[in-house]
Amino acid sequence: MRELTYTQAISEAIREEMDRDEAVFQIGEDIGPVRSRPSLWKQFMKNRAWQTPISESGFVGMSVGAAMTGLRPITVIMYCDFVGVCMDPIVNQAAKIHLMSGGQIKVPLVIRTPAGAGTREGGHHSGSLESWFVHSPGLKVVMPSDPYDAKGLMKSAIRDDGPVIYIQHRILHRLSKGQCPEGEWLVPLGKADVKRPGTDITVVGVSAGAMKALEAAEALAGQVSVEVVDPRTLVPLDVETILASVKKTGHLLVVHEAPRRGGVGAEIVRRVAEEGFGLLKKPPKVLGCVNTAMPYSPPLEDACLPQSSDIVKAIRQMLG
Amino acid sequence: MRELTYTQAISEAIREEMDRDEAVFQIGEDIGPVRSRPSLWKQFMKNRAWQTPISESGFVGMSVGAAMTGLRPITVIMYCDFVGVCMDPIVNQAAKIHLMSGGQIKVPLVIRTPAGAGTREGGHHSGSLESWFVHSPGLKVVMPSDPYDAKGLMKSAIRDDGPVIYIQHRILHRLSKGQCPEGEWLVPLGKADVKRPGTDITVVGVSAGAMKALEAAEALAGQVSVEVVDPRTLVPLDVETILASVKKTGHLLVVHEAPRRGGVGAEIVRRVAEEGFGLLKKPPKVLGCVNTAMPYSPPLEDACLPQSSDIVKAIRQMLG
Amino acid sequence: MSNQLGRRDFLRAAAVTGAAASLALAMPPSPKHLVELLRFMRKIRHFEERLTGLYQYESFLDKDDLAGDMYDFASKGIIAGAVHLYIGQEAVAVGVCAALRGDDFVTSSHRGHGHAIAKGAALGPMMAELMGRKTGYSKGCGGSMHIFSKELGLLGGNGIVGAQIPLATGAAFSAKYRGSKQVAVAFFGEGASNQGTFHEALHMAALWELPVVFVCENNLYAASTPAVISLATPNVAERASAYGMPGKIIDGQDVLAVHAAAAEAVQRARGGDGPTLLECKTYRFTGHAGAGKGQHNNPEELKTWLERDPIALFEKKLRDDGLMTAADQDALKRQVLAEVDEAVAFAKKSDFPTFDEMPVTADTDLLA
Amino acid sequence: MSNQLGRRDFLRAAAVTGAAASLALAMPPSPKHLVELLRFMRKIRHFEERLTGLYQYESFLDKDDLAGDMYDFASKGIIAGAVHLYIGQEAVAVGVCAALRGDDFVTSSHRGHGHAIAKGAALGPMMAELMGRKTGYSKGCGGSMHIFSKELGLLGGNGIVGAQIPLATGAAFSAKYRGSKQVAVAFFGEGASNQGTFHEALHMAALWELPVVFVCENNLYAASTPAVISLATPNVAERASAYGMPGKIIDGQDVLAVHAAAAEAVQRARGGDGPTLLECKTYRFTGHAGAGKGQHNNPEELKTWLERDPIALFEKKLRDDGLMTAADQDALKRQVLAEVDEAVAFAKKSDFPTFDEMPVTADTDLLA
Ligand SMILES: Cc1ncc(C[n+]2csc(CCOP(=O)(O)OP(=O)(O)O)c2C)c(N)n1
Ligand SMILES: Cc1ncc(C[n+]2csc(CCOP(=O)(O)OP(=O)(O)O)c2C)c(N)n1
Ligand SMILES: [Mg+2]
Ligand SMILES: [Mg+2]
Repeated sequence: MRELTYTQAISEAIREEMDRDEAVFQIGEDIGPVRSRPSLWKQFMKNRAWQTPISESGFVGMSVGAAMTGLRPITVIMYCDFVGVCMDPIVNQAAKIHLMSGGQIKVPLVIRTPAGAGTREGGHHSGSLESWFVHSPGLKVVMPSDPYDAKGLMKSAIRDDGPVIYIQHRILHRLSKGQCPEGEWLVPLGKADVKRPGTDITVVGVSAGAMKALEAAEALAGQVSVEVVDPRTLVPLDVETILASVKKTGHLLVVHEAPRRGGVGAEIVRRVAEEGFGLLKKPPKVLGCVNTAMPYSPPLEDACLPQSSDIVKAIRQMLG
Repeated sequence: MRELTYTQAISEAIREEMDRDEAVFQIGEDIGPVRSRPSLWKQFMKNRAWQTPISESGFVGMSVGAAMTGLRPITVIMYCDFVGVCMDPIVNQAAKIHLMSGGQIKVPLVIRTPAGAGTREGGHHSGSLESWFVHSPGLKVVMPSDPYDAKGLMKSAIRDDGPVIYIQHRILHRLSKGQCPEGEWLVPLGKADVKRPGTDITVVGVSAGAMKALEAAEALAGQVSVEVVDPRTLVPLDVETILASVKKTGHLLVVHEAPRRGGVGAEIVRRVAEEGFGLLKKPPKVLGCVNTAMPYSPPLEDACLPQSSDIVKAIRQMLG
Repeated sequence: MSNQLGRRDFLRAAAVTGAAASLALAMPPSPKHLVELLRFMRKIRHFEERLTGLYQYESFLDKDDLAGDMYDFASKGIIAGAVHLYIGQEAVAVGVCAALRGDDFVTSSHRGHGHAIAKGAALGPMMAELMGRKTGYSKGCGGSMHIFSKELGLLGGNGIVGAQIPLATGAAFSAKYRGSKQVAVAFFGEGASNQGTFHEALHMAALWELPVVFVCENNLYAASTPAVISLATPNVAERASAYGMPGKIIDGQDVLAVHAAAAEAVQRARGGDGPTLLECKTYRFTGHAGAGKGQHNNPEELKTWLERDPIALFEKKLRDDGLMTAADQDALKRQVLAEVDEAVAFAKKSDFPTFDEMPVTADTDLLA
Repeated sequence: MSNQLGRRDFLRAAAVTGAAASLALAMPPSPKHLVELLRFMRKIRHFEERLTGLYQYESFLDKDDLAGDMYDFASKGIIAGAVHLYIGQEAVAVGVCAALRGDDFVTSSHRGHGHAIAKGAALGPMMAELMGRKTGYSKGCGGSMHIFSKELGLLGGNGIVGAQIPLATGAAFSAKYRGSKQVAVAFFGEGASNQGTFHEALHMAALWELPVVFVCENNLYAASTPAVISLATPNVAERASAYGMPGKIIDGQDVLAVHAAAAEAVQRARGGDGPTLLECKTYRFTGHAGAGKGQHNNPEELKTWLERDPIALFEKKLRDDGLMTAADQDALKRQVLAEVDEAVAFAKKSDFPTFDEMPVTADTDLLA
């Protein structure tokens, strides 16, 4: 075992998969190290890192075309908020071509995008837009919360034959470290992980939400036994693991950074209500960002985002 | 009273509001009647209909700039599916500028877009993307299901000082007719309408879902007493009316054409579960499109969309 | 690396019989090839004429409508949906595709029947797709705007104006990455040249010298919008210079002119010298959508363009050059009409797909 | 109609004291105005230098990182977030804004402090915004990238590269619609010229002859990406011809050259003759983000550009022309530094906004 940071884990996955399959390459803005034009193509063939102009809808569309014709691009959208300029190639092209072509054409594409708030970057650099993708059939959606999952899920995403949206959290880049084995491992798409077992309440934490839920669970240790479930992938969603946990605890809290309204918390509540009716002893609750654009000012940003102290408070209220 | 079609009702609202306020104009593709260039600007000043090149992100962004500086654009996206090319000016600009400017700048913009399936136009012309907008704080979202609401809500949308997404349904364009008063009326944003009172089950029908729910209610008349609630606006959502209905019936079915996964049905279920826990006697249910791109073939399209017969079946199952 | 990748089976077409693509290597085309060009133009023409008959048109246009459907079509016929005809523009698809190899790639627009047929699509599965049958190219899941054929290198029509331009650019990127010497072509209208994707894709193609040919079919209208009020400058070709790319204006009614320009651009692409923008001046002879039954934009103007029917012009040339007689041409037309009959019969007797046959993978929670 | 609308109060600035905009009508500028140009350049320079000191930089760059943050900045200081400095480019903002009226509109980018100050923004509320205080231009809700001032016609910086180009075009549309004779300016980098929004907005501006000036600041880098690998042709100005619009290349280090070109373009716009694209060749003297503390793209190249510091060049000219002495210039610098001190003091003693003061309307279900 050794310690890896979240980004080291993702880097390692990408490097290993590039070694394994020459169809895998990265494309996006500022991903270096291509620095000078004359030797550009040659460098690219060596480096497999293709630094683009600022043209997201162009290079995402190109990635789809490349994926349709035998390559396996890892396409980087520098901040999740920027997908507003390139939703079309993601949801109308990548996601739909398999069905629209009658199953002939696969689009093995990973779109990798850092999301999340907490860095005081304001309204255009703090978004978490997973629920747009969850609502776009044909896409898989991955949101790891620690280095082990980050690596294993990235490898599965790259090997998947369909388009996968891989959302990494910008705070976890810096804060998340963990013990990891040497060598390679895969984490399957569609399998949740119980990050901490407990008996009193189920907290489903998405991405940094899982980290914050673990902090809250720790803060409540000895008083409340909190089970923290990390879905890891939102499509496919491992609803069985969530239902099993709720069956045990009778209480459900979902935590994510995206706005509550129309977020994946609502979708998880729907699944539990439809498929696990009667398991809940009290109303479920979703903690998400307040329904607003993200303000810049640090106290406002902190107030808008769910913090681990908010989770503690919510748990106390729900059980109290 | 007189009969209006759904599109006549919308047209009337636009015409009246244009007469009322010279800052109101329409902009979009193929909205005529500007036909020849030399007299273009003059015609425009007369016509207030600005026919654009196929440049959605450009003209939506321009509409935002115009709305920030004193105009009240009604901007047309020809099919809801095409918003993939212009989400940025909608969700990052129009929706966020009020907050990001510290409340200084308002964006009184209506984005009007026909949505919906049922016309065998395949994967790129059948979408209903309201839940993307519901999840984008700063926007209001309107989806009328009949001519009376269509007119009254359009007028309220135009007079609103913030950005409003007005989603009209392409099947209702042709099928929906209704008795309407002469003259002008407003329907407030944020007020649901009980389209048919009942006591056994609450069916929340969104847009054409309301029409189909009424058909189903009629088919079940005498056997099951179905209450059909049309939220009319999804943001703000009139959750009180929904809760009051569920309190009476104890059963909740939500019907919309967007895919079930991550749709507004999930959001409505969340609100009811959080705020009306204990009111439901049985599991709630969401009927939406199957989680797939829309196939072209008529039997497949019919099978993927919720039909009024599916509503009847679901109601029987839920109560049975 | 590139060689190894190149040898993998990435949409490399098997021997595509009957494909216009098989004409590729003849430059200038041989007499036999010239007749094939004509045959392909007729295939497109008569295939689409038949669609008109199968489309049961209903108009919903309300002259005072400020708010409804911008397009005036609907059908309860055996062929439904938005069916955009290519009639009048045949010389472009055929001239360009005749310059391609079987394994080259094509992306297309909402108006894609002509490109598919010119790239070698058989009329039976085309017709079946339009009738929503499981024998269609896309198993009935695509429809008129989404005809794909992996083996023909047909990467689909597209319902999103301009989206096909980056897709073709990406296919060209892939060809270059793999060292496969394939070329990609994007077909699109002058309306699409106003989309951001046009700018972004052409620019990156030029920057990275990708093997792609951009074929703009300027038919003077984008739905109801005349080019004269939607293009700031009359020629789309001139936009190429913004990217340091060659741009050429071509008579899109002259199949040989199109073919010659395309052959040069394809050679340039295949040779590693980068992309070209071709603007083919052409005209659609029918309304925008509704399988030819909707209103035409400008019936007066149409009359003068009908005099430049690409099929009539080319037939005259073949007769003038003594390569075909009127009787030969009549026979060819009958052959094609019979092929269309067969295609209709094939499609009509094909089954509709069932819900369970939809090509979706189990792990995507279809019903969740 | 247009007159009536024009008379309404649509962001018409009140008399904007101290705004560079007040220089507008002097062409060629009077000696007094020239000194004001220098003052505005210094205001930008010293305001931003102070930001560097207030930003507590931490680097997270990992040389082997294939997967993390592309940008290397973070701060736990009194100023946080992504702070992009304008130092080195001051001549562009000041030269352009000096050609504007107080009620003209400006949209800006992520690198927007210079544009705001040049359009007349006071340093106190600027600094307060960057410290997230409620006395900031955007009440602390915007931050570095989102400084708005309705009365100055400042329609915001933008965190989305290229998004500001259609916004300015729309403001110009509005001015034309209302007959108000206002002009709009969009400031953006050469990197932004690769976005689809550039293409779409410039094209529509040309098509509709809108009163807008597009100011591309080509500082040779877009974050870590050199223009030499991201522009297919070296000059962004050449793209203007694709839209039939004039495009000009200007020495962006020479405030008078910028001002002259801008004055001409603004006059053209205001006169109803349509848009212009100006490409100002310039250079940023600091790293991309991190308030000047991040790594510079190319320290070697930077050295040669520092010799063309726009402030030093202009000061020398003013001395050479006998309009100012070194002592005058030193005094001016001190005045500006004192103004910056005041701004910092003002901001520091201002309160943070509270959650309840956030400018949201009750009907949007903030907490639902
Ligand atoms: C992004 C997008 N915007 C608008 C449309 C609606 N639309 C379909 S075809 C068309 C006109 C296209 O014109 P052009 O590109 O010239 O092609 P043509 O129809 O003339 O072949 C429009 C506006 C669309 N399908 N996609
Ligand atoms: C749509 C979008 N893509 C990417 C980014 C990330 N980003 C911020 S600034 C920048 C570089 C911009 O370069 P340029 O336009 O030349 O402006 P400069 O920074 O040189 O002033 C990038 C890529 C963004 N903010 N928005
Ligand atoms: Mg056209
Ligand atoms: Mg730059």
